[in-house]
Amino acid sequence: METFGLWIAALLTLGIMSFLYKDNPIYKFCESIFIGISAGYWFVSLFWQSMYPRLYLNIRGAISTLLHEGRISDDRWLYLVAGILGVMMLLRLVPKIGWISRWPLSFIVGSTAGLYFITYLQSNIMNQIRSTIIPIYVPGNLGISISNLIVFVGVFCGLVYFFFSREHKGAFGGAAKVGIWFLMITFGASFGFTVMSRMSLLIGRIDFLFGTWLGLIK
Amino acid sequence: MRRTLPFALVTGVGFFMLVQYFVPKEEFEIAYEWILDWTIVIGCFAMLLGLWSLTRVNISKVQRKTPGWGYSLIAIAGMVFMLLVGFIPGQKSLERGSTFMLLFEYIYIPIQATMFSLLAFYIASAAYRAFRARTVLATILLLSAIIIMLRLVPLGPLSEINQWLANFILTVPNMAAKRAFWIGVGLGVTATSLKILLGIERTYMGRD
Amino acid sequence: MNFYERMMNLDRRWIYLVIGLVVVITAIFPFDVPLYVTPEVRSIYDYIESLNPGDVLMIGVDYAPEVMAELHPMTYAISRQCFKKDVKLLLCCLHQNGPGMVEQVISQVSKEYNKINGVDYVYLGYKPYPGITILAMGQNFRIPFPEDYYGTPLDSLPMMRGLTNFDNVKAIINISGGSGTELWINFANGRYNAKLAIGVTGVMTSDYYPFLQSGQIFGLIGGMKGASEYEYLAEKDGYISRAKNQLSAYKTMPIQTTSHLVVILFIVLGNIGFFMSKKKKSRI
Amino acid sequence: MKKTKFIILIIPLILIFFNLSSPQEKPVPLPPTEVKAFDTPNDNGHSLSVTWKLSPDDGAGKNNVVAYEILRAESPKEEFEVRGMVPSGENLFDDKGSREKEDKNYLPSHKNYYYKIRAKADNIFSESEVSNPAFAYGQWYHTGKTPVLAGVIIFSIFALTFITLARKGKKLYIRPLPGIEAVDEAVGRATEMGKPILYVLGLGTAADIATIASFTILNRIAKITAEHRTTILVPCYDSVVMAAAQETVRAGYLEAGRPDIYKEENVFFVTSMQFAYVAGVNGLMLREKPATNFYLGKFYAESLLLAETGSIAGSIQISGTDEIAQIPFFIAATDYTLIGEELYAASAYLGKEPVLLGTLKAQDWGKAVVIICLILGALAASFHFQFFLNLFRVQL
Repeated sequence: METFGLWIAALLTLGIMSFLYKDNPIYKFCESIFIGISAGYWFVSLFWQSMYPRLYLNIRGAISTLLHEGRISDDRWLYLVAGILGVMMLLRLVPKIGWISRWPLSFIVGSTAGLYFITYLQSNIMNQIRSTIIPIYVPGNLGISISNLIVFVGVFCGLVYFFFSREHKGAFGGAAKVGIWFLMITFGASFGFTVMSRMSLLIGRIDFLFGTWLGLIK
Repeated sequence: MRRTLPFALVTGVGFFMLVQYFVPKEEFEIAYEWILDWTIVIGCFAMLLGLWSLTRVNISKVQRKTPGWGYSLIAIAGMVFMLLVGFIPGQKSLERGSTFMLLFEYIYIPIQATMFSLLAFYIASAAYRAFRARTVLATILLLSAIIIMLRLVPLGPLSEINQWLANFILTVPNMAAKRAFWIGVGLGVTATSLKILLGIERTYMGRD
Repeated sequence: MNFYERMMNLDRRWIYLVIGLVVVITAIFPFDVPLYVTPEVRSIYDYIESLNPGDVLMIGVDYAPEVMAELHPMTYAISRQCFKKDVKLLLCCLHQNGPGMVEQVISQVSKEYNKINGVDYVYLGYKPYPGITILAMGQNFRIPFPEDYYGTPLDSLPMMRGLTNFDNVKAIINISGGSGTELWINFANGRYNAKLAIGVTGVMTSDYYPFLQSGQIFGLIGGMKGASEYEYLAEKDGYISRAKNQLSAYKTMPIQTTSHLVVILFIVLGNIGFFMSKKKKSRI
Repeated sequence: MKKTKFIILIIPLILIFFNLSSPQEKPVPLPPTEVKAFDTPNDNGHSLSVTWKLSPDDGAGKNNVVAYEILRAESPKEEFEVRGMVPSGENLFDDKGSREKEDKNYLPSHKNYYYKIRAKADNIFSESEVSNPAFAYGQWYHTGKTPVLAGVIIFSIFALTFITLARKGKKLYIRPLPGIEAVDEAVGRATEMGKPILYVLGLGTAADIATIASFTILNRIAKITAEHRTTILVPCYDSVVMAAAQETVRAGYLEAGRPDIYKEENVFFVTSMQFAYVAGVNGLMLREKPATNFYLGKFYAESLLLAETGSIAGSIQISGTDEIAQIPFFIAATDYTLIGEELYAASAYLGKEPVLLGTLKAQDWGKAVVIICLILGALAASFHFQFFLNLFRVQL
């Protein structure tokens, strides 16, 4: 099994790599298997991880309390609401009443909007303002003073760049330009930084092909 | 009925989520947890929609015998096979060593890792074709990228200067730009959420 | 079509081929990269070098298996260096999935150098609430850890005699893949003035340079790159050896170096082609 | 030489001697005083707090206190159980209980408890008097979150004001965004070539605002394609997103007056696993050869995989995301990139509806307020006015 699995893995690796040369039947074959298996995997794992424990086990538990203890008050019945909303989602497949699926959709979008309105205001605005409030002049430490000043100017100009309702002209335009320079430095740095981790991934694959599979690398 | 009630639901649930952030009381906490739980369950049901869509698109390709319909057949076969294996009675599919996980390990993982590693090639190609000093902005971008990449190249005594520059870039301008970026995104998200809550933004609901 | 124009329109598959060949060839025939060692890594190495036999160094290991590839090499290299120099080690773990990590390192390295538990090293074990644990250790190691990881009372371990709190260890090295680092900085250094250095993952690195600047930490090992620098130094002085496959981070550095060089070279070539073909055009 | 060796030998011996003999010699520390129990503020009603006055031997006097142990009981006469420990120098402890009745850590609301504090010096300790009784109850408002509430109010006022102004017909200027101005040209190109348009919503779910912002843009683009009778393909990563995207595209076709040419199977699900999704979309790009690709929404490592393949296929590409790490790859491999907040602004640009422009103006005013806060903050920090910094401190 081990060797067989190894060979399968190696052949699939080569099949995907062949895409670099051009689109070809072997790649298309690997791609189709990949999509099919991933969709199946996703459904099965979602079922066993969420649907089964959350919906099935809870509702079953609630039914058994009802039958054995005759008690109807059980929080777990609330999962029925989720189940109903879920079924409403599936009604999309029936053209005439497909609009019912807007209910669960609205539920998800509404809760997201309410939640993110507040969390982004807190994490992206309040917390960032707080960490940007730094003394521009630190007595006796020129280095820190200068870098604090640059950070301040960078945040200021970066924000100016994102203004939409004012023409980027004159001093305002100048600040916006400095802002986009700062952004470009960041994007460049981010690119340079990522090269290392992407190369590590390739090294990992090469290691697998030439080491684990062919035994050329010790 | 078709659009008013769903919209009332958006506003109702949305404003509740907003308000519960400020109310520590237990009842609000519990309701909040229920809402999150329900969202997950709805997502599980929606997965069936996804599977249906995937099957339908591929089956129609097979039926119409469009070029490459054989691959559609392979995709469906892979999916059905995985579903069958995932529901073998008496086997805990998500535990290590099950047939399901073996398939995942020997087929899914290597393809995924290889797809991911293609990025190494693409990064090189993007560097060659796109990083051209056409404008001041492009020049800044590529200089900053080169400085960061040179950290991994031995340069003798120059390494020290480069290291200093790289550290400076990472701790000063990088920090400043990221903050401005995040504040901007924060405002964008806040404004979009507000538009959704007020019902200004409701394209996702469609039209009759 | 002249040479530069052809260069501009080069089929991208040539680029793929070059980068692929470079990685494969370097992987099969590795070579020594004269790595530039950053001062923040060197200062940790040199400080441990300056310790005398019998001194105690503390290592806080706060990471889980997910970030093992980057951080394990640091823990290994530092503990090997210490044991070879007969410096004693005091280890603790403040990450819930970390105790196994420490156990793995210490059981292997102690065997290599014939070091005895309780005499040459003590592994305190894991405690939740990292903040309080660090503060309590600053008072006395025995408050959070009355016993070591293996269940022996600390007072019955020979090495722990005279070892009360951070004042009795030469320095603390915190190797961490999460937010625990800040607690070590704020509490161990901030409150008890312990000499502290840190090792962190690549993505965390840039967040901690300000602490280096302000002197709260005396050294910083960042990610795979930092780990290789440390291994590079340790190998030069014979603390770890290539033959025994002890250079897990440094091993990939030749490939990283050549592939980075190639990417930079591509940027340069692309620009040469761009400017030369533009020049030609404007002449006409 | 001999002398140093002697010292090396003798010092540990002295230390061993002291350490072994210490328990007998260490005197009992004085107990902490003024122990006060009270309900923990800003919580759900299952936590109590306790403060005390430090033992006179903590940091002064005999200076031998190393920690305080916190004990709790339901009545002063019952046996107290240990609830936690804090190091010396601290005088506040939050006794956080559980909300669940089944949990052994359960702490009911509206029930009295008593506390006692133990000052510990190694193995010996002294105990304080028993505290006043206190019970836990939940609050209606979290006072630590007031800064966020202020933010919500200020921002909502801006938004409502500018929406009203915009509705009244006030003209609002917006600066051009190259990525958006290219949309018409990009759709036109597809029509001329007789090739489809590919719209990728990214890896976001319906619970990502970036994805919802992308829906609005998708709606506008669908409308333009319907007018041009060009096909738009939308491969989806998430089933809920697929459902919403179908509604969105259908609405676009309806607005263009062409519901007859809308095809639901053009908005389809691929798979919910990152790289398998990429494989599917890449295959689509190479085989359908779309004239234009849009990548708007949440993107992670797949950004470059998609954009490079798209450029191999020779498509015009317009991208936008709020994931800062992916923007360099989009800039490198696509023709136009919307950076961060620009993605959220784009829907207003395409729609040109007054209400959407109004919120854009509110976003700008939000930035102006942030800038003012930063300037004042920098001044305050330079002159050590701590209070200003505290205005932005959110307690959770």
